Amino acid sequence: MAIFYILLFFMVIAAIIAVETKDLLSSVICVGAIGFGGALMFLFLYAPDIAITQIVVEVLGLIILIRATISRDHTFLTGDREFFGMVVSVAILLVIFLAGIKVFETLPPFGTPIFAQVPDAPSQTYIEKGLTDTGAANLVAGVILDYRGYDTLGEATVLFTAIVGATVILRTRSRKRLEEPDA
Amino acid sequence: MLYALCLLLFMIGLYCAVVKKNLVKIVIGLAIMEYAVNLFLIMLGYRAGGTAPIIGRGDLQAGAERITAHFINSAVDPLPQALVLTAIVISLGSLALLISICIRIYDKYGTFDITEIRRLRG
Amino acid sequence: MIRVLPAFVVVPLVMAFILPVFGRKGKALATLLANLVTISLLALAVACVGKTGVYEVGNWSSRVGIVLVLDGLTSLMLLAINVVSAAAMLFSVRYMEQYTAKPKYLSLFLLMVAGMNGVVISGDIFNLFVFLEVASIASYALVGFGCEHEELEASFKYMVLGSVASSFILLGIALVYGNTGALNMAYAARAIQQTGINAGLAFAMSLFIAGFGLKAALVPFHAWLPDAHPSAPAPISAMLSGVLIKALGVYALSRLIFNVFGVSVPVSWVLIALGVLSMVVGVFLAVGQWDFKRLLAYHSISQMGYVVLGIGIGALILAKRGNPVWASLAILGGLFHLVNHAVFKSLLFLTSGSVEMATGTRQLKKMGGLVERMPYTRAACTIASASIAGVPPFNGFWSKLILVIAAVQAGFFGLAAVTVVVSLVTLLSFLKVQRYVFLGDLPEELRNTRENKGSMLVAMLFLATLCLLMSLLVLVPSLRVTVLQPAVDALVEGVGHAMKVANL
Amino acid sequence: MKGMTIIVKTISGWVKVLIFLFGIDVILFGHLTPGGGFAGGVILASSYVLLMLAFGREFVEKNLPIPLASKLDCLGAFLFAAVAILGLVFGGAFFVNFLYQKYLPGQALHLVSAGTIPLSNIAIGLKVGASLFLAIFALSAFRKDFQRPDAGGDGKSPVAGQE
Repeated sequence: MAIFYILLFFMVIAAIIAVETKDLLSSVICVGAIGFGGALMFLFLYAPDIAITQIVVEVLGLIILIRATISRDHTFLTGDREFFGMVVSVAILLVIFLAGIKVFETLPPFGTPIFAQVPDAPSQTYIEKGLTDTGAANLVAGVILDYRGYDTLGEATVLFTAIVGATVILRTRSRKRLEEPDA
Repeated sequence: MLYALCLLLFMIGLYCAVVKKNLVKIVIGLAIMEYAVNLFLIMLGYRAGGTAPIIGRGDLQAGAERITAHFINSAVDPLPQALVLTAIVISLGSLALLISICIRIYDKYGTFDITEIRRLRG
Repeated sequence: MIRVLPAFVVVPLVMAFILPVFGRKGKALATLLANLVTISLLALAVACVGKTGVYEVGNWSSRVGIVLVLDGLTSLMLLAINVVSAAAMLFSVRYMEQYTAKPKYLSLFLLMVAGMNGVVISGDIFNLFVFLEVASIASYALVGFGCEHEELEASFKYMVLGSVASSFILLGIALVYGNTGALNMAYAARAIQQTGINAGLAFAMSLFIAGFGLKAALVPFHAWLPDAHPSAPAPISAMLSGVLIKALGVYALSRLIFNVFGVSVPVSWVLIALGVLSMVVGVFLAVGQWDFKRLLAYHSISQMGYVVLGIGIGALILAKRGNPVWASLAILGGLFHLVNHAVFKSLLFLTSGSVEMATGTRQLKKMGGLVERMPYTRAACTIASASIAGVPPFNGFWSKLILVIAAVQAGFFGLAAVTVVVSLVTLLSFLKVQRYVFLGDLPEELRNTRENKGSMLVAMLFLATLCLLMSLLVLVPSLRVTVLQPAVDALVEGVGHAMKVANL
Repeated sequence: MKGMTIIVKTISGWVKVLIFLFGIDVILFGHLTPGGGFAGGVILASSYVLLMLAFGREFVEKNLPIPLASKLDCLGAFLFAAVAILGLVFGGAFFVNFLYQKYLPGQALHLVSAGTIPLSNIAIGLKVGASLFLAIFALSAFRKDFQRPDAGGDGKSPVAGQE
């Protein structure tokens, strides 16, 4: 249990540094720290699938982020937006945060998942019948590719869309002259 | 309490996305928000003293292809893990698109500072 | 009929996966294929009217798998989405010749259509989120399609706010799952009925209102819309203003409020407040605009206010256990205005694209006297302007009339007055458009403008005809009963509807 | 840029193969052990990213031409959709795991089991690998245009005076 607190504190501190540091490159590196801290956390939360995916996605995401920051001439930043706006937004965020803390009391306490308490939760079926229903020993693979395969189609589509979008945004010439049909 | 720390992480990300004026900082804020939500979803499925939702040889009863009661009573929730897998890939895709827009903006305007990127009124 | 339900998603998806392979040579073929897809989807959507049913993906029961649901509201939304997408795609055939990378444009367009269709037919909260992301990400890329300064800036702003909204929605979904253990809407609705709305679900509800409100650009969350919608190419502006903000914002929000969480008095007041704010603020920001497309974008905010107001009044009457007849009248007004707005606002954006393509400018002050040069565009624009301003024979009049009657019946005389006043200001604003674009003196440099012929004209005339014919949807009882009334009933039946559909 | 020193090049040439094989392993055993199409696909893409860092872009483009990667991207997405549609043809509903339920049950915990799940994993791995490779390549390609920013760009604000 203590390990979760340590890791989460580590992630929160890394996040604060990432937000507040003036140097963009160190900020990006702190994001990497959050991501790898998250991957460790996933591992301790018995989610090895997510841990692997998080690590490899983090590596690639960091490369993409560093790609954006490196070789840009002024990576050092100058201050925040207007002071007044900042105070207002911090106050709003604080209110949401305080409201949110109350909310977590309605969830089952940490360590006792909801599906064990609801009579007909789908997760119970996945665990009991997953192997016979789908044949996959990795229940997560069974869920994402069989029970909820339609979600995964959407997810693959999101990636496809994003990459087509990125190549569209990065093309060098976007407009051309319209060749007039009858002139 | 762990949930609250997770929400704190979410709020730090939101703060960064709303208040900061550097494009890359805004992207970083969005990324932090997504980490926080993913972590929260996985924590919802955690079972104290549980096992990963992957069936090994030891979880099958000898002879028959039946899963042991121990596994059924200790496996963590596989559904949030499936959701988070989806969410991670979605956030990677949007990160790639966002960064390409950022790079293109830098190319056009020569700056990452959002206060200098004001062609549009309002 | 229910067997073809996945086709709404799969056909455009598969075509979108194939299209980027076509290079410069296959451009004509790619355009033809994309048009075939949108037109066949339109035919399919028409065929789905009046049908209901549940499709279990992968033959898994609704408890463990994902279900697709076809009910009245879904078929109405499918109709709106596919009408507008067919027209916009037809318009793109010639309009998008100005840009490079047309096959990729077509692919992104189809992905956006697939995403919206997926949102509308989904019966699972997380699945709704996934397809919402498909549609949103395609729209972010399409807003920046021109790659000029303004377009990239608008795209970035839109994408940041959209991603914040997505994070809110995902957090809300996580809270719903943590409280109910279910992702299927019917099961979640049943669990919420049993436990009642606790603090966690109320927080999730507010996250959903903020998230979907951002996607729908309701007033406190509207900052991105006036930048993003004008910056996109005209057919995409038509899609974004016409259907995207409705399918991703208003539809999803009302589905969750009415069918999953159940209506309550505070939420209804929030909806009414958002609606009135959007109506008033949007229209007054629009009055001062001199950029044609930006003016239209502000009017989108204002008109979305009408839709949300109608739905909010209905929710309030239902929550207070008032007369359900008036509730369904208010919701009818809201939903009818939703489809009307889809048609006339996309028509307006298409005409603005036509004008921009012919004259090369969007500034109202630089135009004038185009009535003799572009008579068809002018006719289409006038019909759409009359519709949006609520001039009697056109469709916009009837939906606004229903909304006013519903507001009066519910006792909101002030709201009814505001509705009428906003409508008058809208009329003024569009008189300005007519005056500066089509009437007045023709500037010297626009002497050689020519009407856009071919597919662009067909698309505009198609939508203009619909503007005239759609009044029949409320005036002819049999049409109203088959098209609009099932959609209204789906919302009025509330939480029970989700369970009825899923046979719980 | 011509890449890094000979030591780095030689080593990363080998390591790239190992990473690539690891990616294939993660994809193929995704239904039995942690991992799967997404993680494996990202690993495949990162093997090419390593190559790109060590040898430079031109070498990678020779190794895996961009049009081919683009086609692989579309092909992977199409294959995944095709597996789903085959479920409709053979199993009666979209996304039915028809291989497992009807034709090829296989034995639990063996490589050939779980029907269409390994097939979907392979399609997704192909798709994710190709598309992320494309993304990184497109992002790094843009660096060249940066040496000469747009008209009047030179780091100052080109915004002033417009409007």
